[in-house]
Amino acid sequence: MSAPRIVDQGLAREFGLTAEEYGRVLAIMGRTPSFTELGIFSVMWSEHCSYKSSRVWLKTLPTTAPWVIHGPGENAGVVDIGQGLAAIFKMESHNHPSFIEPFQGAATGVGGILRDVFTMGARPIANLNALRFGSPENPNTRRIVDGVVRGIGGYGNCVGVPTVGGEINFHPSYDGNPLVNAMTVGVARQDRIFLSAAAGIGNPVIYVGSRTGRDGIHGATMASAEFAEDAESKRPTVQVGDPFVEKLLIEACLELMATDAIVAIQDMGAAGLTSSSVEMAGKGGVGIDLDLDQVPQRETGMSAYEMMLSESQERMLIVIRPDRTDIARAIFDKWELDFAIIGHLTDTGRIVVRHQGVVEADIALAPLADEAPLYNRPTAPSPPPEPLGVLSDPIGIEDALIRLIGCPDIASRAWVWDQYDSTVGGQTVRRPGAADAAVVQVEGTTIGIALTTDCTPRYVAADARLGGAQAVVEAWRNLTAVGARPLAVTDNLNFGNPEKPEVMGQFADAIAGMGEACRALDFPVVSGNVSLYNETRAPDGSTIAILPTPAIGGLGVLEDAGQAIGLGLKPDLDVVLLGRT
Amino acid sequence: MKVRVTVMLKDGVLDPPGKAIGHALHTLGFPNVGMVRAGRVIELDLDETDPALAKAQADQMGRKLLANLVIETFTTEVVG
Amino acid sequence: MKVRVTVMLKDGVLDPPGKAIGHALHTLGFPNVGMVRAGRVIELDLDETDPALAKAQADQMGRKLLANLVIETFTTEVVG
Amino acid sequence: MKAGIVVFPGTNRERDMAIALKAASGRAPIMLWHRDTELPSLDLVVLPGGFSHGDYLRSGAMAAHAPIMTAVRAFAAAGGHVLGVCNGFQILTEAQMLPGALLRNSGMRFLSHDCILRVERGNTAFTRGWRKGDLFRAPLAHGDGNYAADMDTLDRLEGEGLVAFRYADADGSERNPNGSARSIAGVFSQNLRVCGLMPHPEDLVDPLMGGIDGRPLFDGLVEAFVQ
Ligand SMILES: Nc1ncnc2c1ncn2[C@@H]1O[C@H](COP(=O)(O)OP(=O)(O)O)[C@@H](O)[C@H]1O
Repeated sequence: MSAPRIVDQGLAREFGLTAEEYGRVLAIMGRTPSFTELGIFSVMWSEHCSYKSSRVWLKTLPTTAPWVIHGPGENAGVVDIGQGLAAIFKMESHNHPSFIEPFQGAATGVGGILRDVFTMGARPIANLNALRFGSPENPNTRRIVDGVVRGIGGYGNCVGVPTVGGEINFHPSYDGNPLVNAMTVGVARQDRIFLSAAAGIGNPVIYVGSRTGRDGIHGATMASAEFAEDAESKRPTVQVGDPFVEKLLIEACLELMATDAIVAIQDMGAAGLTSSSVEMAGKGGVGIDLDLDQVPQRETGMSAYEMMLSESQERMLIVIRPDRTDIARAIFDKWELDFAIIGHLTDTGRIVVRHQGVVEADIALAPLADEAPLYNRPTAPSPPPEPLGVLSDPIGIEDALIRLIGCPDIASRAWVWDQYDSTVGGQTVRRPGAADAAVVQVEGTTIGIALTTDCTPRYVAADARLGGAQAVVEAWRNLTAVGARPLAVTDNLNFGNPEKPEVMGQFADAIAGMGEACRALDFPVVSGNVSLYNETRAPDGSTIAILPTPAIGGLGVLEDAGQAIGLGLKPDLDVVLLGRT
Repeated sequence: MKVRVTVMLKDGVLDPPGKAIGHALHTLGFPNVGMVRAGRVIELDLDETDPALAKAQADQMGRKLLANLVIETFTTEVVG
Repeated sequence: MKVRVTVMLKDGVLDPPGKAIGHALHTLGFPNVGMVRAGRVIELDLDETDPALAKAQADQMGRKLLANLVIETFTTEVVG
Repeated sequence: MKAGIVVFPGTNRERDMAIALKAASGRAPIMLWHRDTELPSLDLVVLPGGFSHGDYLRSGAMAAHAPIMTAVRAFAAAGGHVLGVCNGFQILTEAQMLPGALLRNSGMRFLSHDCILRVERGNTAFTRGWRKGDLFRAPLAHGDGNYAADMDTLDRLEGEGLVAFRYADADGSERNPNGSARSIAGVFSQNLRVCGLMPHPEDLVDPLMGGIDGRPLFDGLVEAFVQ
């Protein structure tokens, strides 16, 4: 940041706020916001953080069941898996970063979803992913596939969490906008689950993990912006992941969680320090004072704006009991991670940010959350797909089979999963390729957790409601196929530009279908993520929306992992076909 | 002709290996080590006798393959 | 003082990254690339004003940690 | 059998190893921390898999300099048994407690799948559960498993019977997944008391996880220390 920019509507527009939204900022502030304050509003009100286009629809999904401990709203969903244990899981997208830098984009996507899960007190026990790439004929696809697969493996393998499943499709609509959805599942004791609502006026706020640099500033708003041709020039926003530090952070946080020190904890994900501090204080109904001079910094001369918006990876924010800071410091010293007290909770209901003796931001938290924009965007039925042609030249069963097996959407994925450590932890009962769902045993018990990711985007394109329902049903079937009782789903709703009524129509219909299926199967949605503005610019300058892709991550439980069923046919057994063909 | 392409991370990009190496050197008894940056070097034999052309080719290879220009920069030199 | 330590595999030690890069360059349309060797470079800021001492320290770091002398060799230079 | 497992920052297979050791010996191993400078009284020290210090620089390079390695070296010098698996093997070579080095896989990719190992020497504490020529399955999961050493070293290893395991096919012929010199998957120290290998027998000790091919390693160790 050189000379401070004048804050006005023009700057607000650059930050992704509409004129109406900026008017609302002015009304809340009662004055012109500072540069840093505008930055805070812009990221908190971005699509990524506020779900402003999707919230009205997400509310229609069923989210409860007797076994659901925490549904959407926390860092991840939590379900009862028996014996006093809970599975904690969520899926999250890193689509736009993975187009800009496939390796780092995918790697940091895995890192982010891992933090969402261990932040709640769970040791991560499995990773999955749902990937969509452009046409195999497109030369760029190979580079992106290679980078994404290396990135997922590079991060998960190093952290030591097995990658046990996933799915991959190819379609030209993803040419300029691949989808990288990563899912993590962890296990915690039900009485040791950590939430993010801050409490206790005066309690210290501590920062742990890596230092803050200038990486990824405005990543959250970028994640919400349709991909323009200048994507290349947005490159400096790339964040580099450090899975080694993440591994240390997992161990250190779990060690601290075994004490009674933590009041609330949240990872610094999109919009980093801003979203974590605003959400923690907001949920707890308290205020928060931050002293940015205390923030561990990797670079010199960082401004308040840069620190508040940085998306440097592998960082956590913790509200701690004041008499436990020494214990916490000792643990983070042991794991050689940065540790700093950067603020405390107040009774003002405001976030106050100080830097070098200047108050850089002072915002009432309630309106920042409550008056966030909420859009019920117009929907229109998406055009029905062109009818499939009648197969004019039957090619014979054998040739058809060969063609099918060779088709990129069906061909073996061994090339991919061979690069993912699927056995680390020593609990993987069904590895990739071995069954319709992966099965991982919970260490020290006989409980098996079955996991799958599913979606068939071309079905959703053909009929969004049925396609949304189908994705849920397929996940349910894959879980039951290994003998598991399906419990709940996480989702990752990847769609195009919601300001286009046909896209919004797909979105609404897909959610309606998912909801119907989830209700019918008693299979609630306990966490998820929405990624909009997934579009590619065609050579002629027009934009093409991706195929609508509501990826479903399903989780089920087996009381006895030893009962898990696999795919392999065994000799001397009968093969029975169920259902009408 | 032999050329050397040296690839380093751009300033400001997090360098996990550099950080870890600096840390290890401190513990090994080199307290006066400050910032450490880790990079890659690629040495290529080129069937080319004109140093200027060799360097030009190396530059092209750097841009096309050897460096990831999103996060890295590179330099080239003719070394023999 | 800034020093640079360049670590290369010893001659005769198989170099999978070098081989892969050479292969990729051929496919990318650089037919005149011969042998390729890949190595690492580590740039260190040293709190030291005497170039000779800085280099001596870098040599020590190379031996102790930065290179694995079973398979690698290294060179050091003061670069600023 | 009293076993200790060394945990470095970034180690991630210590729990797998603990499960395997406990299953064989009935006794939970002691977890040791990389900054410890002394070892308790032990029969066996294990350096498990993972990415110590992120494997930045070179796999195992920084861990080889950890304070505990001085104690591990002394333990081995006094005749103690040390097992290094995957990253543990890399650390043992970096610490020069085992010959050679582990380079990037020849295919330049991380590999994760089951491989078959051929036992090249029985009658050691580590291989007494097998006989020479036995084949067994073990998951491998590594990016830097390409064993390298100069010709003289390789010839010496072969000559002195210090090759522990080779990658093989189901019929016992060599099959090399990662470019390792002479398909070597694991080696012994001169006195046969230090053993390193890349694949993970500890991840195949339970029928539920796909088999018990790795059990003879741990059962054999237990037997060795009973006598
Ligand atoms: N991206 C991926 N990562 C890990 N495993 C994958 C990935 N894609 C597919 N797999 C695995 O490959 C197997 C077959 O994949 P897929 O064809 O999508 O299965 P399904 O028959 O359920 O549609 C499954 O075990 C799946 O988990």
